[in-house]
Amino acid sequence: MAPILTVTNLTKKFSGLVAVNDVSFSLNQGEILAVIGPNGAGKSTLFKLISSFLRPTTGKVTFEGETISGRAPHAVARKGVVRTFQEATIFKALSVRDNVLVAHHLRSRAGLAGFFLGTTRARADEAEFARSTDDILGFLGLKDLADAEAGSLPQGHLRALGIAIGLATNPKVLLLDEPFAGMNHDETMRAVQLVKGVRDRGVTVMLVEHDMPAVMKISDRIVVLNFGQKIAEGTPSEIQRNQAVIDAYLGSEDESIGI
Amino acid sequence: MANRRSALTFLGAASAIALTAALALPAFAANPVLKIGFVGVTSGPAAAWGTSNVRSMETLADMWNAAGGVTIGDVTYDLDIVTFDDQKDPKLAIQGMEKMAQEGIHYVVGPNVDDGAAAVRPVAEKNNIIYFPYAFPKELYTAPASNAVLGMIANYQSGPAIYKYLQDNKGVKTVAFLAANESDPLSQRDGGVAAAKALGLEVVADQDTYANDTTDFSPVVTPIVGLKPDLLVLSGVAPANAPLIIRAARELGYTGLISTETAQDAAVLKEGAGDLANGFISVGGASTPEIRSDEMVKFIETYTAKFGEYNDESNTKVYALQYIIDTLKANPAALENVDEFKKTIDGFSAPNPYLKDPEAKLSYVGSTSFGQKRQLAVPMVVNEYQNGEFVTLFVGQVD
Amino acid sequence: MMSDRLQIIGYAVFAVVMLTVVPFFTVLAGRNDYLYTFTLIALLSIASAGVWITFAIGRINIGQSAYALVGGYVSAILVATYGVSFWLSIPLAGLFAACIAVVIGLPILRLRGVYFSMVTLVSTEVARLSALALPITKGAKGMVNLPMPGPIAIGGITLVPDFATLENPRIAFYYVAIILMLITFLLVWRLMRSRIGQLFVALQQNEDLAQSAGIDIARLRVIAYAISSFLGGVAGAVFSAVSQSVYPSSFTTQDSINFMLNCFLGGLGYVFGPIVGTFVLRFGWDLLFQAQRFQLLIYAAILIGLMLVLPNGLLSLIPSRKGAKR
Amino acid sequence: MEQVLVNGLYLGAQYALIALGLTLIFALMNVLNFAHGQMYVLGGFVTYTVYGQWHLPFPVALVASAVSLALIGALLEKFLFRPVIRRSKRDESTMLLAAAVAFLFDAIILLVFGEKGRGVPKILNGVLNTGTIVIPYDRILVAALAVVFIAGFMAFMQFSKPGRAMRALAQDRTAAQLMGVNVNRYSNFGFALGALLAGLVGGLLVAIVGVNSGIGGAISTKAFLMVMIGGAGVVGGAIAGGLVLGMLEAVGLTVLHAYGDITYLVIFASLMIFLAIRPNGLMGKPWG
Repeated sequence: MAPILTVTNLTKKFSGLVAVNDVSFSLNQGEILAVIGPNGAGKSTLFKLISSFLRPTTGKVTFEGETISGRAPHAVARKGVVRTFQEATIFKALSVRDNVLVAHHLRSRAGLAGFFLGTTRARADEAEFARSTDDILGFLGLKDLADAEAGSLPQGHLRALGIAIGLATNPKVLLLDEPFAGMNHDETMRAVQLVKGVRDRGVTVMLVEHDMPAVMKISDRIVVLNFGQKIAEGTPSEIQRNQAVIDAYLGSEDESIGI
Repeated sequence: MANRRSALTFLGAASAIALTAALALPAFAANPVLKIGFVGVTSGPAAAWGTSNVRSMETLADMWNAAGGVTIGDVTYDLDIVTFDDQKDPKLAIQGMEKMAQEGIHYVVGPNVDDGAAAVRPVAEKNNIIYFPYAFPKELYTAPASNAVLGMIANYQSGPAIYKYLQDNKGVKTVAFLAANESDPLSQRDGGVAAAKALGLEVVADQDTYANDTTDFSPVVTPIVGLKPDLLVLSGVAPANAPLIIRAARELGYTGLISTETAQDAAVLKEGAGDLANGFISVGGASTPEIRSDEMVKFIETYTAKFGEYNDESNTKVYALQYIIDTLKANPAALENVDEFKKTIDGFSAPNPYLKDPEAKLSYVGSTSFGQKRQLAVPMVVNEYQNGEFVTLFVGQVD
Repeated sequence: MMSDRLQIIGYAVFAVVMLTVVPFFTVLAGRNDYLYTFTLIALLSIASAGVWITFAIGRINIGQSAYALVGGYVSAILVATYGVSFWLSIPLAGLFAACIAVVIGLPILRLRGVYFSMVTLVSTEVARLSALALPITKGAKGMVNLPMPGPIAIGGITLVPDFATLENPRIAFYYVAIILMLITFLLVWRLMRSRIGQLFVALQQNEDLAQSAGIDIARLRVIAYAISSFLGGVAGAVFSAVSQSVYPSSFTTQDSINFMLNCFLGGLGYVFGPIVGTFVLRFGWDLLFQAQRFQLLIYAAILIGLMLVLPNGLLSLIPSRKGAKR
Repeated sequence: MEQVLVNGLYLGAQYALIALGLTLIFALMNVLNFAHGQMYVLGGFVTYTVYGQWHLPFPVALVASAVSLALIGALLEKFLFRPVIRRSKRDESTMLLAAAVAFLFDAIILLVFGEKGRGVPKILNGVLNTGTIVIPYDRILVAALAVVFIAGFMAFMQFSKPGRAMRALAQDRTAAQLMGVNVNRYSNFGFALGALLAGLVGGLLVAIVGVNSGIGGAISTKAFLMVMIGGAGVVGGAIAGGLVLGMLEAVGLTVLHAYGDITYLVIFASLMIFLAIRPNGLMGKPWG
């Protein structure tokens, strides 16, 4: 498997504090990679660096051979690297369908003026987006709720809608920010299946997560951060046996690696 | 849905109130009613300007109506003053003038500021309205404009007289100007600077401005006080600001003279600056006890009884309505036809009831400044504030 | 939510009424003053529509007066100094305002909430002070005695007569303002119905999420702000012709606040909110003219009352299915 | 130049006090109180009436201003702002309400107190003149009182129970509620306190600059500027913003006095640039 996205010597400092320190790894086409680590390990910062919501102090992120770090987030998304957000980040006042429809925008071939004038190309775009939206809503089990105001959805569906918004952009790499946080066991298992389904649609997935059992179940490979540095990388079974990882998690009291 | 119902009920009630207010007619009067309009500012920071206009007009109207009305030609009318607050907004000033046209009014006092006066011109000319602005731009009164009549002495008329007097009598050699950063005061300042230079005075500051909403003037006057001019001119100063500027300048150690070319109010000066305002020079109408007639005294008493307190700005503003009515009396045809009014203007002359001097006359002037008679001849009384009262320095005339 | 078809029919009826019935009856009733009131309402609602668009992207714009003032001056300078036709000066004034909006908007649109509001509030003051200080605007003296709009003729056929020759130019200005208003709101409605409107709402809801979905939020924000300012410029240009003058104080902070109030009062969720809000506020002021010195008091009390019973705007009285509406 | 700095400091102290109440209400309720300036004017007229007309001692007048405005603030919050916040779909609605309240106050003030500028007898006579600095004693007293009030307010917010509750509320409304803070009660209390501060500073400044019925809107705008410079919703920011604006005006008016017409243009334009560069002011919390 060829790397689709590569992180090279990535470092981010916040006024002297090093949040991410010289991290390198790569993401292979079609895999599910999880980034884990104790609280404050720098997972969120790394996540924002890759999606370009933050600019690295040094180092770079390349996607399909092209440097994407330092570019505007929307430009990175257009390249095919799309992130989701923690918790219920959706367009609350729009209907579920419109949430997904609007996220199709980067795929449009007609310009803004075209949409205003309603040109043939814009109408073709709209028709295609509508089809794609139906497809995505069906895939995520949101079809029946398509006309509901998004803000009124229950928690589980909100998470699915967040992923639907991500999928609408037709990403090559989907970055999921704690997709299982706050879910009970059953919900998590359903979500795990969902993420696997996303991968089966040909989308490479990278996720940042706390829920160890879910991570072990879902990931092809795992990268472990501690104090901003990468301390391990490997398959779930390798990570479970890695002494450095065990020490790191034992050192922090609030979490267990679940072995 | 109870919510929507209560909303509808509220809307209904509100419109009912508005309608009642709109339809409420003025009390029945024995005589036919002659409406005279006012469009100007009676709210906001400049409210004092328009309010003194409105109150002067209402006081005069009350006095005359109580005495049986005013007789123009063969008919005796009761006066009704119709007022519109333009909030110092030219857009509303036009709306106000349209309202006046709608009410069939041909004579309107106001607006109080330059932009409003310029904006209402098209409406006034289309609807045959003669209006009496308290704004100084010469374009308003110079041909081809013909429907505006300046209601007071312009600063470019009083300024030179005051500066000349101070130059001759108080040895003034250097002058500094201070103006609010707004159209009217800035224009007046530029006129004042030109006048001072023409007299050979040295202008040491002609660029100092302040925001009109300034409350504390120490930082504003500090640089000027440092220049130690003989005379500090407050161009177009709002009555509420004058005492604050005077106080700030005096407390910072300024010892020269301070003057302005607009009308001020002694009570405001007294409260705002106290003794520090002594020696402050301004322009009034028929103000000081030395020159005012019994009629004027009666006017002040009626005004005070009606509104609780007099405003010295009304010394000038009392004239507009007097002129309108007296000119109409001189030519009743002008009631419906303002061209008749314009014809009457040129030769008009009537006794001035507000001055003791039996020779004092009301007449239209402005030939020198505007090339046509488009200004009320108001006595140019230059005052000095002393311990809560204005004392006459000298009385001038405008032609 | 009313269907598109219903809305179009409703708007067409409104347009016909405004173009025929209203002028007919005001002239018949001899209420010439209302013609000006309606003209003013139409112009102010155009400017308010601009403010409404910035609301649609989640920005509270208290700076529309700056652009109205710019538009007024651009039109006045073009017409009076360079002899350009007034009709051509309207779009030019709008475009000039839009260009300034792009330059200013790029940095300040990064601000959110009250910070953006305050910067826009300050920009009104900057525009006023610039008009006072610049030589081309004639400073404090303002630009007065502007000519009336000239004729439009194509191939010898006079489409629009010279306003100076008209017996009653008020009715002519009424038509100019009303037609511009009708066009403006039709376009804004179309804009909000299109994908662009959906994108605007997405921006208003969550800029980060929109960005992560590949939407170029900086560009969209500037576009929205430029359209908004264009409308402000147009309104200002026409007003300078109506009053035949423009002063640094022709549009002030108070107007900026009023534009915002118009939008609020009509309802931020409704494209036609600004028309309704402007109409109620301005016409209310007009009716209260009889109340004389209690005018402001009654006006403010009614405004507060409306806020209490209808915090989501007057148009929220119209029943709507579900929450989604625009 | 010393004189200019003294002017700036003095102006800054009174501005800071004006900005405090505004920022408090903003921090607690996310309401940009357009009526802040009108509250200031009301406070001024109360002191004018009590001290200037009834000739009671100045401190009594100040207390009267503070208490009456606190009462007005509490009533406004309970009967106007709270219901509207509860029922409105968008936060901005409170802005309209505040603007309408500002209109209402303007109307009432004009009807009750008239259109004239008002002043009161000096509270202290005499001028301190050191040769380089000239400053009247009453200004020194007012500036000192302003500093005392600011310090008192900060101590109150820091050490008292209501102060701590309000700070928690400003930090995070939901979290504060979970921690058992009575949100309604302290919103009400905070609004009243904000109004009290406006009234207090209005009353205080009557002694120096008098009061004028139409000045409210301008005061509000100025207070907004200070709050923006310092950073919205932060007490320290309001104080810093007040001082900065005071200094800017004092220094700007002197340095640019030869170009008078553009002084404020320069101040405002630099403000826009500053905010574009530092979107949250000197120390504000980020929005949203």
